[in-house]
Amino acid sequence: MSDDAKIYGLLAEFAGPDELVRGAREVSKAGYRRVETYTPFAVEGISDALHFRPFAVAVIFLVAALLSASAGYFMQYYASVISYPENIGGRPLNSWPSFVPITFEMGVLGGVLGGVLGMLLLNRLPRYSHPVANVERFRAASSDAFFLCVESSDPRFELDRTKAALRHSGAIQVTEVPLES
Amino acid sequence: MLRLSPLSSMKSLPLPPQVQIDAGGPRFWKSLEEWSQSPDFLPYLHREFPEYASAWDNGMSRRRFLKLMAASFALAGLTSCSRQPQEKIVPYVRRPEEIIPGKPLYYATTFSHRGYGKGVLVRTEMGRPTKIEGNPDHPASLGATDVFMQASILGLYDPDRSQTIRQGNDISTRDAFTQFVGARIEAHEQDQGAGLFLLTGKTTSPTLADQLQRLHERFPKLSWCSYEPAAPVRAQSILGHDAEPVYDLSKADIIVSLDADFLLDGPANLVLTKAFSKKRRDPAADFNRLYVIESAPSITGAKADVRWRRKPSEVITFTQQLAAAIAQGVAGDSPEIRQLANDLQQHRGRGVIIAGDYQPEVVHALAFQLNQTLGNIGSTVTYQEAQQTPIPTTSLPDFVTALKRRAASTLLIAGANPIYDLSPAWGFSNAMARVTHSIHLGLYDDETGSRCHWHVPGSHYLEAWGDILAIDGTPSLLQPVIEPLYPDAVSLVEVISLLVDLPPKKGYEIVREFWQRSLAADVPAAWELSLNKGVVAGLSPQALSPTPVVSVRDAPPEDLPNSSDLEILFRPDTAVDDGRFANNAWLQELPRPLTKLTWDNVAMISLATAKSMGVTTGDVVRLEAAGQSVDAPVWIQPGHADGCVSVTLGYGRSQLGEVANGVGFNAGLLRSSVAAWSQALTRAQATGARLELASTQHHFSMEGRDLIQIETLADYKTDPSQAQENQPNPPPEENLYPPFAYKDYAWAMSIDLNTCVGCNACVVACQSENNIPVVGKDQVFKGREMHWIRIDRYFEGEPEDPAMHFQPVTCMQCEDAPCEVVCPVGATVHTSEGLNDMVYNRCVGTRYCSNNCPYKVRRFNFLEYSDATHPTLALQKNPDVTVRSRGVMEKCTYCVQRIESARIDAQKEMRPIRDGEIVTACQAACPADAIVFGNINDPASRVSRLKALPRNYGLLADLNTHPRTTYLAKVTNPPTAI
Amino acid sequence: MDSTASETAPILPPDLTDDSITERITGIVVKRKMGYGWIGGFAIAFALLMMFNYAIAVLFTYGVGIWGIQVPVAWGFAIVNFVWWVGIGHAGTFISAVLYLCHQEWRTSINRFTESMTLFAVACAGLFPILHLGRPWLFFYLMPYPNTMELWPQFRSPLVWDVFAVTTYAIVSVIFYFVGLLPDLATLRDRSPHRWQRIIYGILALGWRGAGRQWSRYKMAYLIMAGLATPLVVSVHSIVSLDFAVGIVPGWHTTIMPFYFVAAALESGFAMGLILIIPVRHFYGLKDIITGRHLANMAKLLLATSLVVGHGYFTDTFMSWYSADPYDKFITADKFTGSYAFGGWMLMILDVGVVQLIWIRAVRQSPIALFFIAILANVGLWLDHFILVVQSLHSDYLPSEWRMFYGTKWDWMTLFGSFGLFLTLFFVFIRIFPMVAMSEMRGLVHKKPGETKEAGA
Amino acid sequence: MAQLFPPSVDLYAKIVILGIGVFLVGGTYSFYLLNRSPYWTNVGVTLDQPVPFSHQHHAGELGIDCRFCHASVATSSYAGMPDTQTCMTCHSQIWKDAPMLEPVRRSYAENKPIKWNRVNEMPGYVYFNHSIHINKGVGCSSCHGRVDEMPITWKATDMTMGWCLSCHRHPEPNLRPLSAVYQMDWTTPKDPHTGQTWAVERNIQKDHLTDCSACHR
Repeated sequence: MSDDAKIYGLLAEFAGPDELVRGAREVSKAGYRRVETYTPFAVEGISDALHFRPFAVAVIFLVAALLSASAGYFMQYYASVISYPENIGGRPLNSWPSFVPITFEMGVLGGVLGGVLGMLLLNRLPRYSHPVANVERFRAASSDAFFLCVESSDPRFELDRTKAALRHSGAIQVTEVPLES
Repeated sequence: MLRLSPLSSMKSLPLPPQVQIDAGGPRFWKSLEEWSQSPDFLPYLHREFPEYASAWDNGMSRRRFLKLMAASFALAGLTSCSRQPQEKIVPYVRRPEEIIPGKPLYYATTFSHRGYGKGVLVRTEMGRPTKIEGNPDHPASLGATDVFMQASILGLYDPDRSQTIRQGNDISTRDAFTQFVGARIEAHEQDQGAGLFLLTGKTTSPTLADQLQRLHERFPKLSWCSYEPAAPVRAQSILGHDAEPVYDLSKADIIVSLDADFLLDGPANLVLTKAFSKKRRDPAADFNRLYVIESAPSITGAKADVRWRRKPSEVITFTQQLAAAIAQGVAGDSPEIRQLANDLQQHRGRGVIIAGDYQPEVVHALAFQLNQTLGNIGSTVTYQEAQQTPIPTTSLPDFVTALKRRAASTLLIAGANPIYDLSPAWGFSNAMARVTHSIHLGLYDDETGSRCHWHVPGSHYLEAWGDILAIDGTPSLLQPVIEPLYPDAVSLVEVISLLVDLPPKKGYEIVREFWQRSLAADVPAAWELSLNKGVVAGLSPQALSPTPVVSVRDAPPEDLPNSSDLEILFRPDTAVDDGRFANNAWLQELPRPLTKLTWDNVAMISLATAKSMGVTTGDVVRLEAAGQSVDAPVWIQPGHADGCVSVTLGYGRSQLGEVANGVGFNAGLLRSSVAAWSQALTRAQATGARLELASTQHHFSMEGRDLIQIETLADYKTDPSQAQENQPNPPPEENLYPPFAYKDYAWAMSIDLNTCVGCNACVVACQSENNIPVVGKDQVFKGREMHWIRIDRYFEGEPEDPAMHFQPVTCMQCEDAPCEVVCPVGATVHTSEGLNDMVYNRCVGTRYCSNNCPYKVRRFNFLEYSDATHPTLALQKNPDVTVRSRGVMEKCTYCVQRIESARIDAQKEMRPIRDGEIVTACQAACPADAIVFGNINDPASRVSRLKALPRNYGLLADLNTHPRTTYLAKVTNPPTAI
Repeated sequence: MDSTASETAPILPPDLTDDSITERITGIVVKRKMGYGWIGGFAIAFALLMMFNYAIAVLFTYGVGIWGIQVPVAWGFAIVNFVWWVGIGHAGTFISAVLYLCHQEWRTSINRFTESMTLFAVACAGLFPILHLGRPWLFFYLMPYPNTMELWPQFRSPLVWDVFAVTTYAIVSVIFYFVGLLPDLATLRDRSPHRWQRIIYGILALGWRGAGRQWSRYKMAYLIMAGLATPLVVSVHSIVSLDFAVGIVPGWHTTIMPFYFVAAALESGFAMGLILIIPVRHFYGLKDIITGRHLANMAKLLLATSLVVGHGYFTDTFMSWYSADPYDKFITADKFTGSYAFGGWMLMILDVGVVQLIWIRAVRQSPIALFFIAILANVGLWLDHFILVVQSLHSDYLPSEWRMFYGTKWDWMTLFGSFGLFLTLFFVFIRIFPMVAMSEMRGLVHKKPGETKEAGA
Repeated sequence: MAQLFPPSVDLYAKIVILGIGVFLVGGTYSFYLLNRSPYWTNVGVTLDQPVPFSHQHHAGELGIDCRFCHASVATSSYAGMPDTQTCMTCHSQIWKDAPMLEPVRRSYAENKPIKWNRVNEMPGYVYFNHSIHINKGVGCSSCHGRVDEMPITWKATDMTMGWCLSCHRHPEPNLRPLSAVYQMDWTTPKDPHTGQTWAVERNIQKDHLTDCSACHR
């Protein structure tokens, strides 16, 4: 429909986290896929309701950690065996026990840096402006309001039917999200 | 084996009751104060270490510190990211023939001290003298040096040297002075020199003697007095002639020292040390035995196999008893005398009795008699006629009375400092005040100089022409190795020349002309040779005239103080001598051999005496003697004789220089005469004040650790390797790491604890070779002295009368060095030849290496210690060694600069480095040849052979550091009876 | 005392709602006026900080010689302070990471405190290794970077390990802190009254909107970070302890070091946590959010760690006797009988003895008592490091080189000055960031009473 | 009302973040380059000298041997800067009154040295010895470049520690027949073995060359 294009989606507010989870389940049962919830804290069950698993983050952490750990060891090996081999107190050039601590630290550092950056990127952060914020009431989403938004780009999205579906799923209030404020 | 570990010796101690009460289990004694826990000592328990109050502030307010600050401001904010400033190259206009830029040159000249000469070789770098070495061709040096010779190089550059001629309070000129002297000559032509007074130190210069004779011919009535504040006593009045003993210790199996510190003091110390140590090098071969009877502990006493402490008067009675025992063969009731007499009787002709230079005449006479009756004269000792003075001299007292009689109109003082040396009782200053024209010639415008109408800067011996005799009479030349730093500076011969020559001559002409007359036929050649060798060629030392046997009258009734009295004895200081070196910072900061004290002189007493006086180390006491009194800090010294106080001369300077002024007290004030070396002490009472004393070693005992391995000769003969077997914790055999291969060379060092006499020569030699800074009393007090080689001193046995041991400790150059592993920037790493390199320019100063060094030989520049404020001092620096800046760690490098230059020479000739080609600074200086350096990859090298000896052991080898420097165990030779 | 003061108080007041939390916590930051108490406290802290700067200026001008260090005691206050501050920096991450993994919900009220404490403590700690250098302007020689000298750090040295460990710890702590802060920043963005506040917080919040998918990735990341931070906490102080354990100095060269260093670190951390939280909850009326139960739990952890430390002392002493190593035996005997005996005994009394009072319920429930016990414990732990560093060094192998160490006034100024830095940062923190992790609190609020686990140590 | 940030902000945000990234990487790299640039190392930088002395003319065109002026190069650590007398040996005969040489004549007359600006500069803690390099067959041009082509002398190599090490680790390629040491246009032979054989027969201690104390004392 033509008028659907003008709005970003429908923002439904729910009374509390449990209502939200229930609502989310129903909405996705109804076959909506481009659905997102907005909550002041991590509400348990949402990701199940939205059929979402954050594996990617875990993988990024692992890979980053392993890479930077091995880089850490190689750095030490290169410095003390290849670049400038020196007799230090009669120790072997590749005194690997001495190289363990730094290898470990590098692993942790790389893992955390990579993982967190990955998490932010996957979350498309930083993103300072977002259509849902065009709804004045949305400001409460960061303190005590629980929202669910069905985006207009969803194939099944039809303004009135979706509105009805949302109300039916327990939303206490449904507002249209304009694209431009 | 009888060897006492401190622990077991403590068990054997009669401990004071307080100690026994709280003594749970075995007790170490940490320091004397702790050991003697009587109520009046308890407050001072912590005094083993410096006090807190003084350590609170960093002493920035103190004088020397300010100097450092000024320098460090210059470096503040230095970063490594700055580009280098544009440098200039300044080539010669006309390059002198002999100088190749970058290559050092060596010149032979002679260091003169108390009127006698010791030959030296001076290294000059593009015209500036930087290092003193001994002259092997000179009979009084034999290639070795003592602390004074080493430190004299710093004296040359001393910024406090006087630089211009002064008349009254105005700067004057050479011409003005010459005219003035001319006028004086005319005046004295009339009175034939009756009003001409000449006061000098002792001198044996042939040229000067010749000049004096000519002077005497010109002014027959002139009076000349020459004195030394530290002149040896001779038995002239008793023996009827001035007999100069010359000892040959290479023949002596039994050596008896009657309070003679012959290893450290006197014009023959180097010769005697060499001979003495030669007979202690190989326990398997002949091995001498040393008896020492002394009041204040000396290094000679420390080397003694049998040491008896006696106060001065008792030394005399002891000698008398011994003489009696030997003469009448009646063994007295004292076991010591009997024991010693036997030993001497058994070694007739192979023993020697050495009377201390500072003993009264009677002791010398008796020593002469003993040597005579024991048939030692001619073998171990010869008496030679002492140098006859060229012209009649006036004794000091007569001289002073003459001055007082207003007879003087002209007084020339050179090389003497009566105002400082003599106590006010002499009234020398008012005598001087009456003189109409007084002239002072000296390196410094000192206490005496400032009272003279004229002061003429004297030239340093490295700047002047001259000549001098060695103790055995061998003449040698002084040649300048640098143009006088200050053009006004003149030498004594040049000043005398003003009086006797018309026109006056330069030093070179004077000396050259004298030898022109006295040298062998081919003068130019002989002259060249003499300059080159440092010893006047073609002259054999004058034959010793064996003196006729003289019977000694029974010792005259000496007015000995009765035994209960407190006595005081004076000695020249082991570092600043009679005060002439008081402004030499190296010597001021040189830890004294037995006290490890720096920057001060003290009133040294025994523990018992301290208890009876109710004082402890650091308490200031007022000493009164000969109508004078001085305030002196007490120092309790193990092994000091009871009932006497020993003080050293040379301190309490008021007008010498920045370094010397206000340091210590002037003990000379208490002397009744310049020949008085011991006398009764009127009173000594605590003032209640305290003085912080900066000692570099606070701990006395070895804590039962196996640091110095000691065994008796008897034990050694039964089982040479006993010392190692008795180690409490032997070194582990296995090593976790695969050994590194040292292909070409493996540098190593061996230090023989048996021959080392602890004379400190190595310490100063190292300091001058390696640009080691002086840090000042406050910093030493905080424990920041910088010496790369230190001589550890330990006491073993009873605190009252312990055995004393020396152990020179340098960087051990460990093969598995703990310091290297912990350095985060690789500023200290191992070389392919086993050196433990210290890379100053990489060091960031974490000081971790120092913590991890079990030998604590690393030194840190806590502040900007290298003196940037005095330009002349920069001239002394060795250009082959980096001058370390603030915040950098440093340590002994085995004189790597010498290794590298030797390597480069060898490599140019495409040959390996020869054994003995590299001589480290400490090794070169050592008069006992206790230090040997070389390549242990070469089994034939000297060091390899020494390390193969059974006595060889590594310090703290149980830590598996594999030190490259190892020690040869100490072997003592006590008589079986004791 | 009211119910919240007892150690059995619920970890949350029953009447708490999303809105009330948000209102109270954000209120402190964005609405509350600066009180005189805050200004006074800040002034004192800032004065100390200025003294710190002065001492450092003098230090850089003259060199480390202004301190009391010498040979053999070449390490002094700088290292002691470093070790002590790093230790304090440990409790924060421990509470947020380890307790998080253990689902100790009571941590939620205090983890923001302790995390910020961590950051500031590490900031202080990080300064000292550089101040301690003889040539601080060359500190970068310890970092690996390609240079024209073709030289690298010497990676066998524990000091280089320190550089990596402490840097990693600092960076990870900051990230951990920021990630935890992200949702609360969003809250501040939306709740601040003034536009400029909203813009500033808005920029920091990176546009966080609490979308479901964001939340689940966020939780995953937070969980893994906690998992990584836990071994990190242990490793960091273990590595610091290796500075000593790797050395051959008798008294340092023992395998117990990492174990008891970590324990000591946590003890000092929990102690410092109490020192900070007790006054703050009082002055900002958070007694119902940070209840007596939280304090009691902290206290119990303090007690537990102090016992571990005590065990460390015992083992250390026992081993030195058992090893029969003469040098180690001597240094241990000297610790209790020698020149430093006072410190040797005092540190045990303070960081183990006094802490045992926590066994008493009354003490556990009295914030005042806990406050002072915590202070004494921290003094004791500083002494502990002092004795470890100084007393071990002052008489090691060669008696000829034994010496006493005395701190100069500059030593003390750098020590107390570092408090200035720490407190200044902390005063600023309570004004600009929420003291309690609001988003997590909300999570707790909505837990069914049954779900809330029994917290306790 | 409008939300806090308009959509454009996101663009700016991305630009800023990118900018920070570029600054960090680029800044580091440019510092890396700076340290190796002539600005830092003075390679190829000419300094104005009291006398515009031309090695090109003297060493190149006239073919005067290096040792004529740098006399101690084979015997001492210091190559030796010619004293004024050396200059005057020739210039008292030729170019007697060339205004260019006025400083030289003045120096000779007034006995005041000529103050040259140092071109090849070593830090004080580096102990470089010319003689050993000459005697082991390291040619002048290996470090100083083709001075015979320099009208005004400049620094030919950066003389960083890394540069020193490159040769101290593998001296072979920089060795020559001892006869060719002073030869400017010498080129290393293709065959690597020649260098190795020289290294062996001149008994060069390769292990020692990378010891710290070989250069720092």
